[in-house]
Amino acid sequence: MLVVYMTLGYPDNERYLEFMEEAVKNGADILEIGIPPKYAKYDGPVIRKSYEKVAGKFDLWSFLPETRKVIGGTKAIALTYLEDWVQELDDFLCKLKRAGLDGVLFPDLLIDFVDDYQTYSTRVREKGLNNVIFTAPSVPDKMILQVSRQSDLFLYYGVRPTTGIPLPITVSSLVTRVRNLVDNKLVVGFGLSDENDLRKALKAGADGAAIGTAFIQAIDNGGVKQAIDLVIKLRSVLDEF
Amino acid sequence: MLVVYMTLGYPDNERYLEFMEEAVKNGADILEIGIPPKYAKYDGPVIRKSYEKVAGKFDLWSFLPETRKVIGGTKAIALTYLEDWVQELDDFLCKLKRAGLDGVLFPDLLIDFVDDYQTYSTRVREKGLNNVIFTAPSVPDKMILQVSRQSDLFLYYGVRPTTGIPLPITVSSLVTRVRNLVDNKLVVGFGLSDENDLRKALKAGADGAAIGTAFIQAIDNGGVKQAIDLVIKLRSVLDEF
Amino acid sequence: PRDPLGAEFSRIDLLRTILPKEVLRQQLTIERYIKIPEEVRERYLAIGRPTPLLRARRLEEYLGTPAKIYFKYEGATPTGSHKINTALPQAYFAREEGIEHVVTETGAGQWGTATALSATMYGMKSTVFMVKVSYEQKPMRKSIMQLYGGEVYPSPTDLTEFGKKVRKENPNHPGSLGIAMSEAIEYALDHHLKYLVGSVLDVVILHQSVIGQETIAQLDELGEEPDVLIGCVGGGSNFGGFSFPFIGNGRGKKYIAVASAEIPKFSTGEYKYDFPDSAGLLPLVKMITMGNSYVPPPIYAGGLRYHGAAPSLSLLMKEGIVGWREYNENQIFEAAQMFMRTQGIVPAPESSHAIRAVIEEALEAKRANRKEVIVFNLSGHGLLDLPNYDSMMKRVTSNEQR
Amino acid sequence: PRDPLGAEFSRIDLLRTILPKEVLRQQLTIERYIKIPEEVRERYLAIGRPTPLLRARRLEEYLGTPAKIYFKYEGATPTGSHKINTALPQAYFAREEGIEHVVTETGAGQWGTATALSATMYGMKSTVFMVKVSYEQKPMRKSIMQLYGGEVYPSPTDLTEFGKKVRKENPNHPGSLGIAMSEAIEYALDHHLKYLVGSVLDVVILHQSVIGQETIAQLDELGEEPDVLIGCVGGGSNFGGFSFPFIGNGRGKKYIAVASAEIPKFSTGEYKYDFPDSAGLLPLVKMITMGNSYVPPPIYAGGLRYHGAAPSLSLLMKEGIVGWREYNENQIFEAAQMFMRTQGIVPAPESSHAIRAVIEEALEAKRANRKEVIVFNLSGHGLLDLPNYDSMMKRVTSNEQR
Repeated sequence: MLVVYMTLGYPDNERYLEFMEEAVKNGADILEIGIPPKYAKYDGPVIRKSYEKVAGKFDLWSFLPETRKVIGGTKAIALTYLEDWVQELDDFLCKLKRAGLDGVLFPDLLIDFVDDYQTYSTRVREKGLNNVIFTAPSVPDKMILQVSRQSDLFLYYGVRPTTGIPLPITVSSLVTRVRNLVDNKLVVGFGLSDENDLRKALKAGADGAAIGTAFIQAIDNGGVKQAIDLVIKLRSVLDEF
Repeated sequence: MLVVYMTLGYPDNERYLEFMEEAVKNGADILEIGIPPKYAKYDGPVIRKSYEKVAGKFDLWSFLPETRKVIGGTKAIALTYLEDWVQELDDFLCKLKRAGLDGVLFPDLLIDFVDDYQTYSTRVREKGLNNVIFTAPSVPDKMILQVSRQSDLFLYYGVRPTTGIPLPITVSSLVTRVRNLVDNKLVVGFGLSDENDLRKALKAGADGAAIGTAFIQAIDNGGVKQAIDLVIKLRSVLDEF
Repeated sequence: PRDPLGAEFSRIDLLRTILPKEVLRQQLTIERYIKIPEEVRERYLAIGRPTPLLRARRLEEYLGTPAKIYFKYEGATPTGSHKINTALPQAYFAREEGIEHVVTETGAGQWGTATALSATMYGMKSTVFMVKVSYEQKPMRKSIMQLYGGEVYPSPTDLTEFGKKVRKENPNHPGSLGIAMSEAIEYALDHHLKYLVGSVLDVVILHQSVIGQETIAQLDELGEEPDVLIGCVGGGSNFGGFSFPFIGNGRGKKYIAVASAEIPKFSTGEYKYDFPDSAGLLPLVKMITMGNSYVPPPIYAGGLRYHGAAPSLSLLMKEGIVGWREYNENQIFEAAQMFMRTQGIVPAPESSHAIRAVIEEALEAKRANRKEVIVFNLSGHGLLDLPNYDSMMKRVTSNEQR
Repeated sequence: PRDPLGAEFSRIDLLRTILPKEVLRQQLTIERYIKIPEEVRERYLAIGRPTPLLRARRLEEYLGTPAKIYFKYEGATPTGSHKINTALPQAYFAREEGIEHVVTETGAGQWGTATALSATMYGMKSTVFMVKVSYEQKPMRKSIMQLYGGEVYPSPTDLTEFGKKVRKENPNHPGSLGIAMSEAIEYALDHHLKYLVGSVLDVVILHQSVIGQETIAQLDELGEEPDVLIGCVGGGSNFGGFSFPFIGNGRGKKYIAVASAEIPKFSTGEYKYDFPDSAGLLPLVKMITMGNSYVPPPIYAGGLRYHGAAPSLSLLMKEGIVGWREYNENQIFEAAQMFMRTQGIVPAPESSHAIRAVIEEALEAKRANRKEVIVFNLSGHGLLDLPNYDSMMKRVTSNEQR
């Protein structure tokens, strides 16, 4: 399962849409759309910079539906911080649904709203959206097991504490642990673009990977073409398994 | 075996002779006559003071024979430091013999002349004198055994490092050790006037005791009479065994 | 960990540059147990590990308590505290990476001493930025680092841009742990050296868990089941290293973390994201904290002059698993003296905080006539803190005379 | 022992007045073994006896020697040296006699520290006359004694006639061990207190023999048979306590006593009757000595600034059973630094003399390719001697720069 992340409207509205369209054509299973937050706590410098670059370049609720037009029936989920929307959550979720998204992933749900995560999950589902839950190595076994039952589409497992920085970790043991705990489709993310790491994760039982920073860097370096080449390459790695 | 010590000519010539005579009558087995040395290294303050008091009050070689006149056939040995006579030893020994003494005890023989003790012992015996050897707890077992074979009359065992000072020691174990080593008559001395200590020494196998400081103190306190009372008392303790 | 809002550079990325790779990997691990490399085990043996678990029988008698009191004596290591337990593996991992020179900062000097010795033991150079006022007031600490082969500089220095800036503003600046840390990190970056970290991080507590593991084995050998576990808290590494193996294995009933009443982080601190360092060079972590700009008063227990508590410990306290106490200097001096006179060991002022809590627990057990087993971590000896005790003694005596 | 010629009072009799009776009895005993009283064994356990026997594997590696090097680490006791081994029984025997207050003198402070702690442990007061120049230069030593509850006075004082006399002649007299000892003895006599004795006497070596007894048991447990036994010599109590049990039981082939080249008693001293103390208050004993009026130069290894060697040790040296070495400060600093950097422990400057001999033996074994077992007594740590090492370091460095 290849989950392709892109910051909404990056590097500009046109190329963003071009990338999304091509990504689907070249093997993306699910799209993850980054909505710029006020404070991207759990993102690395590359994604943070991408947020800064697009800030103010579009109206969220009029631009977001454009994505659906180019990706056809492919599942698309929004990635954004609950912190920004918690005061007006129902309204936000309704708007997302109307904008054509299939689900939402709050990376801060289990970290900063742990005591109420069930309430929020329920509200997401009540609005007819898929509730994709983000977990991490620091989440205790018992809690991973509990939240896995409330995660739709797949369980997102961020193996590093931040995106896009290749901090040294032992991918296989990190993945094995969760694989043995849950029945969900397991998608591993956070610094997973390295082919070695990716293979190790898949070998350890992951069902897919979520890649983001690497696409932004590819677009920066060689435009949409280079980013799509990466989609193709990652697809082929995934297909080995 | 009661060995009675007195410093030659103490407290004066007359009373010295009176004490010696009475001591024999009241149970002294052997008399030990202290010849004032230059440096009474291994004597306590009481005996040292007695030496100082008599110094210069008589001519050694003319006064010494007086003792024999009052003690009859009782054995008498001289106690003096080899250090003082080592340069003219043969002459000294001949004079001792002529003065009517039966033997000599050098308290410094094994301490300060240890490498040559056999030579000196032989020379004492060659002059027809009894060679009484002084040993102490600090002398190694092997050496005590060796010297015991060269000691006449008895083996003198000084249980404390100096005379007349009741330093705390375990008399019984000190005596037992030597008793198990040697066949000689064993006379224990150095601070043995305490009745308890004396009984312990005898119980542990000593054949007798050499007493000195206590007689000097008795003379100082109550004259010859008091000293002789002490002889009588010690004799009775010894007779218990 | 998080990068702060609007960060000019990623603190998390910085870790990757300055920490030995294996240290960072262990920081991020989820393994329940990590094997101590053979080369580190050997050094642990060489410095006298396992440290002794001793019974404070004379203290028990003095207090007349039915409780048994045991203490793990980390002061038995050559550098006199638990700090060596993490300095050794960090130095080893740096060396394995081909590093020839490590750098760190030190306040009171315990950590710098452990770093200097560990570096030497693995054939590396070490540079230690020592808070200037300590450098001047604790010349023995400086000496021992130098004897171990460490280069010691009184911070702020002219060796870093940050130090130069501080000195320009105030040529007589006494320095601070935050400044020294900033200098050490800058120096490590500039010279492509690795930085060794003394507390707070999970990896440090992981290394320190050798204390608790050994204690469990030693108690098992004695056939004792602990009831109360007590330790003092600066950053939390000695407390965590000692108590977490007990907590994780369900051993013990009560865990007490002791801080200084002069730096009342448990009673007044907030549980929030904050910088572990004063300069804000490291990633934000969620912990009980007085705020990273908090200026601690000058107490003798220099190791407890820290604004926060390790995130893992903070969470356990927040969840009510670990309880706490805070004592002031008079209280800990009293406890230290009682311990010295009964057990002979001069405890570090930091460790005396734990001792005070032990005494109160033991007296409580006496009142309740409870035969409990109290175990505490005596994290270091106070032989190099004697001038401090001397000052305390004078103060206490003059208070008594008033 | 002897009283001197023309003595105004009997030194031997004085012992009876100032020493606890059982101490004097043990001094005069001929028993091969004397049981340690249960109450003393308990305290030995409380202070961490048995002290560890450690292998100096890193030093072996550094030297590339085929020899195995073990050391008995007496620095592991709370007062940091072997001195506590005799202070405890002496204090116990005093207490058993109903004494409530003991007195002694101290030079560098090790002995006074051990006395203060031991007195406290048996519920007695202690008064320590500390050589004034040490009192001023080693404030930490003074502090630790006070923390243990000892009264410490800089000698010469006005508390004794002897002290007053010295001060009258020279109000700024820096003091000496001889003067401090005289004051302590006078003070004990005047106040009907008991005096504790730190070295030289057989009874002290008897108490210190716990070191050697433990070492033999520990070596046996390791299955090691020692070849060379090494220790440093001040008065001889640590060396004797360590080596005599080996010598007496025919264990080991070579025994090396190490002194300071600055106080060259082995190479230049005479074997004769001499006073153990400078003031001549104690009985004469036969020993290797520089003369009791010898004024030792001010070296850092204060514990080796003694004019003689214990009579029993002197005799063994005279008989050729124990060999000797003498090293100067440069040589011992080198050895100390090598030991610190390989093993981590900061040795006392005194003990560094033994280390130097160990290094030379180990290098000799390397040349001869001899797999011998070298065991030495690390009689104390040097944590409170760091200012001394600092001075040595500066001097050595400045020598190198010339």
